[in-house]
Amino acid sequence: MGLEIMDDVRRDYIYDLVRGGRREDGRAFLDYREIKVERDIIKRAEGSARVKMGNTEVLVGVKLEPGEPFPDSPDKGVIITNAELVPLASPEFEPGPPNEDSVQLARVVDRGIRGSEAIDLDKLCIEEGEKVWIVFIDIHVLDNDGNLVDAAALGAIASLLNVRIPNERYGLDGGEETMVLSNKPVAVTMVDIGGEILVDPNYNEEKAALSGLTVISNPDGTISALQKYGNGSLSEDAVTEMVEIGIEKAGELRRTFLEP
Amino acid sequence: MGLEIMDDVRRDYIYDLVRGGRREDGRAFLDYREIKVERDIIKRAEGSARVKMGNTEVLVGVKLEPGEPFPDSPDKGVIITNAELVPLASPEFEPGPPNEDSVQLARVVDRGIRGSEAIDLDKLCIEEGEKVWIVFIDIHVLDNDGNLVDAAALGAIASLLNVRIPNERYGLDGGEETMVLSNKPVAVTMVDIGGEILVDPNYNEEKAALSGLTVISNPDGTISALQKYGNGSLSEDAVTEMVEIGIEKAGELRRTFLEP
Amino acid sequence: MGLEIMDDVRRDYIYDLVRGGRREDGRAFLDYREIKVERDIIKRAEGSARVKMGNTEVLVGVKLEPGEPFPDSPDKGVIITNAELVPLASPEFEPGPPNEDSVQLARVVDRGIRGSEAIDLDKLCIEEGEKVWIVFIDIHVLDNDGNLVDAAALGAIASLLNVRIPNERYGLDGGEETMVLSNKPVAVTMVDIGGEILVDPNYNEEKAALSGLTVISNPDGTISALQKYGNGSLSEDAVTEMVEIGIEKAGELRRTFLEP
Amino acid sequence: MKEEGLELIKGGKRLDGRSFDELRQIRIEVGVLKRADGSCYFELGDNKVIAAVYGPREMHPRHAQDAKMAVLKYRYNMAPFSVDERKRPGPDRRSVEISKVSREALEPVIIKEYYPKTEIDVYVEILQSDAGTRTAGINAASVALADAGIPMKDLVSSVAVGKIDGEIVLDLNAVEDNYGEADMPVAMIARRNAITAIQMDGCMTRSEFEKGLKMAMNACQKIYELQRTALIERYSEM
Amino acid sequence: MKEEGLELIKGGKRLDGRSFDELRQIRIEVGVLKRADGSCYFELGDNKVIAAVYGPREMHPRHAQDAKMAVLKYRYNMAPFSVDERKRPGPDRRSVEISKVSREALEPVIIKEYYPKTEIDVYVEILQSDAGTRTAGINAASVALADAGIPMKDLVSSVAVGKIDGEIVLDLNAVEDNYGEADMPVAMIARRNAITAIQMDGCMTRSEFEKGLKMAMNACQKIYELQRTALIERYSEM
Amino acid sequence: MKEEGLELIKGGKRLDGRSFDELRQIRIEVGVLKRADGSCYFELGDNKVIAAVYGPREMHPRHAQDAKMAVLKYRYNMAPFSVDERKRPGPDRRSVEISKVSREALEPVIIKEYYPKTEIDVYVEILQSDAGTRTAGINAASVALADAGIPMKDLVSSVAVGKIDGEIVLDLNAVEDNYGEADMPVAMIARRNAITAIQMDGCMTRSEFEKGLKMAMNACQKIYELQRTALIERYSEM
Repeated sequence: MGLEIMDDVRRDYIYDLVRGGRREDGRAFLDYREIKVERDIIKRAEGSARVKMGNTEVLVGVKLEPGEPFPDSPDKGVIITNAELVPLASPEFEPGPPNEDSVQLARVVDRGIRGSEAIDLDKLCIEEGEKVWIVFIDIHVLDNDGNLVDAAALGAIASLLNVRIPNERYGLDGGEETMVLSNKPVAVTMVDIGGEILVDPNYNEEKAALSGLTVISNPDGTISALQKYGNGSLSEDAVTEMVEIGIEKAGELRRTFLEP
Repeated sequence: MGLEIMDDVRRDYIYDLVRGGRREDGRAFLDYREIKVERDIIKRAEGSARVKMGNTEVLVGVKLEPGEPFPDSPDKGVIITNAELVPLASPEFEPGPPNEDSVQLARVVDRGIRGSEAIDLDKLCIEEGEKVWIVFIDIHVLDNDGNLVDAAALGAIASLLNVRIPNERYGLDGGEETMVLSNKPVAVTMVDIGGEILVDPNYNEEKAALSGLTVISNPDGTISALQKYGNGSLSEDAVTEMVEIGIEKAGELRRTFLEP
Repeated sequence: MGLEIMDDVRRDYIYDLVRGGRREDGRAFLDYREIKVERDIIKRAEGSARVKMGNTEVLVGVKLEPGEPFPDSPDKGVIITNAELVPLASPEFEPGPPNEDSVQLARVVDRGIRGSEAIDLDKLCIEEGEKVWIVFIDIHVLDNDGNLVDAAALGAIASLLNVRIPNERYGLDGGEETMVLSNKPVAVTMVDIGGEILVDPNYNEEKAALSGLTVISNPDGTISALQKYGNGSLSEDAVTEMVEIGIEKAGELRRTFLEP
Repeated sequence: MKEEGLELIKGGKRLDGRSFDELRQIRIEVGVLKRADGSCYFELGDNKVIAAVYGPREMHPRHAQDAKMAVLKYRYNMAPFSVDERKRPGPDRRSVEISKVSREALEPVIIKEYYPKTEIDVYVEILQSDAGTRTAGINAASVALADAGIPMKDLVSSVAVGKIDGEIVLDLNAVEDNYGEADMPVAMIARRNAITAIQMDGCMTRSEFEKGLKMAMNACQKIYELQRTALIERYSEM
Repeated sequence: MKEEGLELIKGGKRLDGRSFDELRQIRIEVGVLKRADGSCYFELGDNKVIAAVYGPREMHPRHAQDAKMAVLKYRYNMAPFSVDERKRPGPDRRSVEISKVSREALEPVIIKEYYPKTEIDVYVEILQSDAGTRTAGINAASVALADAGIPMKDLVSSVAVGKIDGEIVLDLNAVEDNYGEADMPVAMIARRNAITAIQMDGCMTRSEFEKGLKMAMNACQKIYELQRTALIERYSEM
Repeated sequence: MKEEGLELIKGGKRLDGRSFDELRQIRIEVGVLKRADGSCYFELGDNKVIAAVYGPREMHPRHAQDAKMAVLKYRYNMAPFSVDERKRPGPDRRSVEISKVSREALEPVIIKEYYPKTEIDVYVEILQSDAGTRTAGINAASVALADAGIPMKDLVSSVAVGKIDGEIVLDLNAVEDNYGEADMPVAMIARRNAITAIQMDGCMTRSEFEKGLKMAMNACQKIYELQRTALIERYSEM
């Protein structure tokens, strides 16, 4: 009960601030928190990245293993995206099998990559119908101060930028090979607080907002995934405005963190 | 507590009625509720049937997929019967893995089909020791007003009457083929209420009865499965009488619903 | 609450006894309870033994089945040791998947066997890279009056003494063959109670002790596994003394129960 | 999605003869189940879906109760025989996500404050699937909630739009979904154009997205009318 | 079941030399476990089974308690090494069903009203299996319940009958079960011919069924005497 | 372990150039996570480990509470990408055992009586693994507990010793662990030589064991100093 009252107090505080044109951490409505991306920090992984977005911290590792293709696409590699909300990262996360939050996080990141055809699955066939590369994208959340999806999606693409194909480990021909990345989808998440659109919500803003939207878009301005969150509704105008902002902010993030 | 008292009241009411020669819904002791069987209602299934038995409603779908035979019967197909008591069908059903009720329902239906050799497993071999047809019989309960087993068993046989073998979908020779059904086992369930035998118990009768028996029998009058239920006991006379009634009522159901 | 007080009373009683140089069942500190080992009591198993250690009773069965080798050891058999603390054996055991106690029990027994190279895995290859013998060592606890690990480890080695390789059952050449046992590791568990070392703790002593140590050693005096238990600590002297006692007591057990 | 090689549009019509902004056949039956507090059978082309509602009823476990309002639960489940390759029973990642998105699609219309400490359970069973099951499920659930007498501000209506052969079209069927370029399910409170769910995957430009959203909004108006009519018929019968 | 090709009856005798209505060797030991409140080791030919009983004891979770009586639980479990092909640990569908049927076989004799809000746990471990384990388990459990001092109206006795080479015979062993035509486990309160469990699968005519039922009833009388004797011996020792 | 064929010691040095009793590089950072009550990042050579501590906080479920003291929980978890072959998410038997042993390694220093009915949760994530992860985890956890302000009598320090090419050496890396003859992780309260965890597997004589134990004890003194220094630096910053 005490906790619920705290929730209400926090929510009122966030709304009051926004009504006054401000955010808890002093940012402008359309600003991201400070972002740091470090790549190739996990030796054992074929690709990896640690993304800090303010106090939110996510580690993404990419592993490749030979495995069976799906029966209906015998000459294509397979992407498996998985997110673990390990209890280290938040007092609210509990040990156990994936719940709806971790499933949604993984699936939204996954859809962004699939929708944009960032990974060329045709190039991941080892032996048609028998053996293809399985690309495991594992999202490991270390500190949750909100907006896990943008951090995870950015970490996933950063991890994929320079993935070594482990031919040697599995006794396969091919030598030193790098997986080609064909596209660079970037996720931008916004919430609606009292009619205002806030980019990159922190934990308290996320909790306070009734609705949010993630927009994943590509360098050519196309959208490859959308996902609305929350128990509230959004007007048509809000959604189209969020899509516009999302595409623009994605371009900024891409230029800063994903270009050579 | 309140609920338990309701259980007692309902039980007393059912017993009082039976003592007076009556049933809650006006039927004679040996009568079934109104039965409707609709076949081939699910396009995606190789066979299907919806059975309504009064307010009880069960949907059965049959799917065939190629798979591995059991090591000790390398040239035989495999039957897998599964029942889902989805929470849509009753306030008492809970989401989750199969519990003892759904397992028992599936296994009794399964035994009736196996015991009667209704499916000729020898004809379901694709390549000895490598590949055989797996016949999945899935029982999906939609509305539980008692006697799920008779509805499910009837639905299973009705679904199996005209099963297409999906050779084409799996790139196998054989063209348009229909699975042969060699027998037509029918389940008849009875309960003992105060020494009286009632056929096709509805939900309240099922709850009130201390013991019941399912008799699955074939056109030639042989029995292929029996299963007693409940926390009470049955006399030898009650069991033999139930077997007699079961065989007779099975004949009636078979003639009405399973013959051309 | 009542139960917790009983725990305290029992603990004080055990400590008082030990302070007076005595144990609950009258044994000397370094004595085992009466031990009985019966071998080959389960027909269906390739090897089996029932070990009684006072009121503790453990049944171990060994089964061999052909299966796939691990990718990194394509010409070696596989050992899988499993322990089930079935609820029949103690009011404290609950049905369900392995918990930390059963996992630890199985893994300590397993390490003793592996560390001592008791089973020659090279001889368990059937077809390199394709098929090897999987040796299942199943520990089934029947009555828990403490020190399950010594009983289980003794039962495991006794079961392995004369294991038939079931070539015929799996249609393999080789006829009547016996698995060679290359070593005879024996586990000895001790607890520290008020600075005294007690061998073979019974249930109450196990509960009362803050720390314990299992020492698994071989005929040549080498140690193949150690495992400390409990919420307390042990001094260097206590550990080295326990190792010394463990090696000596293992010799006694080995001579009595594992030699022809 | 996004497979090439099959022509999905010929002569300005889709393979099943529909025009770009045409819904599949819809059939709605209210109150089809006896044990449930409310229920609805919903057909959308070859999709066959049943929704049942139980509650408000006491919530277990107690520590999950909300002292101020009812808790809405939603379980989307596919029957094993509803798809070409048998679906293994039990929840998978897809159904877990759909359940969450569908629940959030309905949350805005449910007046949960009337029944603190209770739960309202929505169960949706997909009996036959042909793309669009989540939208059919939301439509069915919305009607079933009304049938159960759950206090609601309005109905929720749902439909998908997508992109096939470069065109934005309404309500993709399975072939269109498999060989098309994008799919975007939308749910909304049709009478006030409030979007309660939106998902998309594939590839759309901003203008395609805006065109698709409008198309979905128009279709939701039609679906809303059908839902409303079905409910009125049901209650005028009684 | 129902495999052809092996002759199971020769010269009027079964392969193990038994006549048609002959039980396998039975051995009963009462109170074999120290931690359990009651226990029984039961051998039926090559079946080796132990039953343990715990309770009446406080039931968890509380909401599952019955305010008017004790709740009986029964867990049938096969040791991994009890069968030719190693059984994976943990419950499977077969053991879940056997546990239910066995519990219902015992329910009629337990006086549960004496211990409201408690549970009585029966655990049956199959250490070695040779067909008939569920009947051996029920016999063992019945004795273990008595050994635990659980108030009972009577003992329950159990045996299977079956059909091999066209003949109705008592107490099938594994070969007979594998190659026979039908199997019918029965449990009863032998002293008053009250049937508490019956299952059958295979193929029997009505008259074969009736003959089999009588054969099972006679055998249960014998088993009852052995159970009773074992209990009396146990308590006269003490 | 115990594979032959690779020479692990050349010219009195190990393959990575270390002498027999030399630790790998250690790096400790305190308070690296914002949401946790205490945290520590610990590098041991190529092992990268983070520990977080939450609590003391109310324990659920209530019936698991201890009325007299806090309950310590410990969860060791490997990230899927921390090893060469991807580790499937979720606990396996190895991590269940390591969690138990690690918890017991820390129990002796925690003053649990101050916080009855609560739980203290220690979560250890292995981000990159190179043999020795459980010892790195215990070291990290010990510092994170202190950072969380959990009342402790002392710190716990941990290291493994092992046997390679017949020599007793300190702190095995992955190659040494894979091709060596024995591995013995030890945890202790370094300031009073109290051993709180010890495990061993492989093959050691008694004198090798004693030599190894002394080597581990010396190394734990060094690790203790590093842990202490890291904590002091952290708190002098503040």
